Amino acid sequence: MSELNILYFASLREALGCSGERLALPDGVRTVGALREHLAARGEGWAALGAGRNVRAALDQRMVGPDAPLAGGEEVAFFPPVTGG
Amino acid sequence: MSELNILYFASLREALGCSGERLALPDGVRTVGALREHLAARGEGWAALGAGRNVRAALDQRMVGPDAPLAGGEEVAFFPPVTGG
Amino acid sequence: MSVSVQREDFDAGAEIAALSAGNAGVGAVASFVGLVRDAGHDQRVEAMTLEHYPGMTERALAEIVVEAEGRWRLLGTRVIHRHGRLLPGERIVFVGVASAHRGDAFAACEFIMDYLKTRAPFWKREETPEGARWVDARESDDEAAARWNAN
Amino acid sequence: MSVSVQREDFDAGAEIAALSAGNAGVGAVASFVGLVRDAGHDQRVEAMTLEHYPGMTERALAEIVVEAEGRWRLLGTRVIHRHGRLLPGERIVFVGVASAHRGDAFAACEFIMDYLKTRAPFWKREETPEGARWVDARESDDEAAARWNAN
Repeated sequence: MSELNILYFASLREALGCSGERLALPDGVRTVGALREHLAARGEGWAALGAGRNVRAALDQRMVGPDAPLAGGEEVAFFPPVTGG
Repeated sequence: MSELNILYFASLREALGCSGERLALPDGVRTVGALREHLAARGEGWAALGAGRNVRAALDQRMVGPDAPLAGGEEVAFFPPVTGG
Repeated sequence: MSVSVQREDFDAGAEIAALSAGNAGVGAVASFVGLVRDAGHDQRVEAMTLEHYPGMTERALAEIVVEAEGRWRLLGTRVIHRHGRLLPGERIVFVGVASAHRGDAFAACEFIMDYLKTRAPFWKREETPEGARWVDARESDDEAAARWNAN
Repeated sequence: MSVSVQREDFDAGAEIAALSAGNAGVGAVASFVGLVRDAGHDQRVEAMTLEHYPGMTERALAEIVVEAEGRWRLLGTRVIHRHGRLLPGERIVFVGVASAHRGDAFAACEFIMDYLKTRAPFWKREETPEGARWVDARESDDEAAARWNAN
């Protein structure tokens, strides 16, 4: 199975100290929301992805909700609410 | 008493064949609406100012309704609904 | 506030830049450019002549801008309306509004255009292949202006 | 439709002119320019850096424009959003919309800005005298975008 290409942006990127990573789809992870929970469970700075935080997600460069399905190989991005314009 | 300075614009000016005139306040005319009736009563082309026609008025360069009072000496303009912009 | 009624064309980019120049509190400039279309309701338009009521035009435009400034928090406004004979594609009118935030700028810009369309003394005469005709006022313009009273 | 995400500044006047050039069916061009303000919610802003998500930004902007084209009768649209470090007074974003009539142009221009503010992946980091901070998203932006669903 192809790896996920995970990206982090803005304040979330800074909180995690990481702009992205490649990751095999973890066991039991079938959705964007489950991936987020999996990452938040790493502890310490990764709590920035925790349930109470205002984090948005994009799957293959489209904004999605937590139920968006993952099969492996996708580009998944996590970021705070956008503030452009 | 000073004369009224009466102006006609656009299609109304063409219908009347006249862009304006100076006129002493006619007897019994106390409002813009009464002035319009007085002018329309001249007959022929002046019917363009008649009751059924869509004519707007300005008194001293401000849009007004037919009840706006006249004392003599004012600038009164009659014209069709505006179409600029 | 600045209002101009003129024969000459204008430079929308320069007007927009001037609305924020020297005031870094401006975060939003909404603007509108109206142009001569090559088609009226049913016929080809070869040219258009804008008649106006000198003196009252400037006054009416200024009053519309004052009313907008009373309704929204604005940091600058600019209205330019041309008169005379214009060809299809030529610019007729510019309205630009500067504000801290976009909501005020958009609302005021549209408000000024809607009021201008129903209150500023300009009249359009179109030249078509079948002759010249005065453009009829549109009911939709009255409706557009009336909706600002509901707020 | 044309969307650009770029470091460079833009020429609003040239963009507005391009939206009607060669199409005399265009009677209305509504446009918006967003600029860096020198004040945030409570502090002086000395500079701002716009981070974005390359690839998704262009896609998100294009989808917003397509949605606007489905809702209104448009004859041209242009969106430019800058990224990188910008100073107060500098231009950030341009949205221009051409249509036959002003109602469609105004509505689509404001719609694109409202959606851009909530859906396009840009993030602002302000430099203030007390250090740098990421700008918080505003609830009012969510509300502005949500009102287009009510129609």
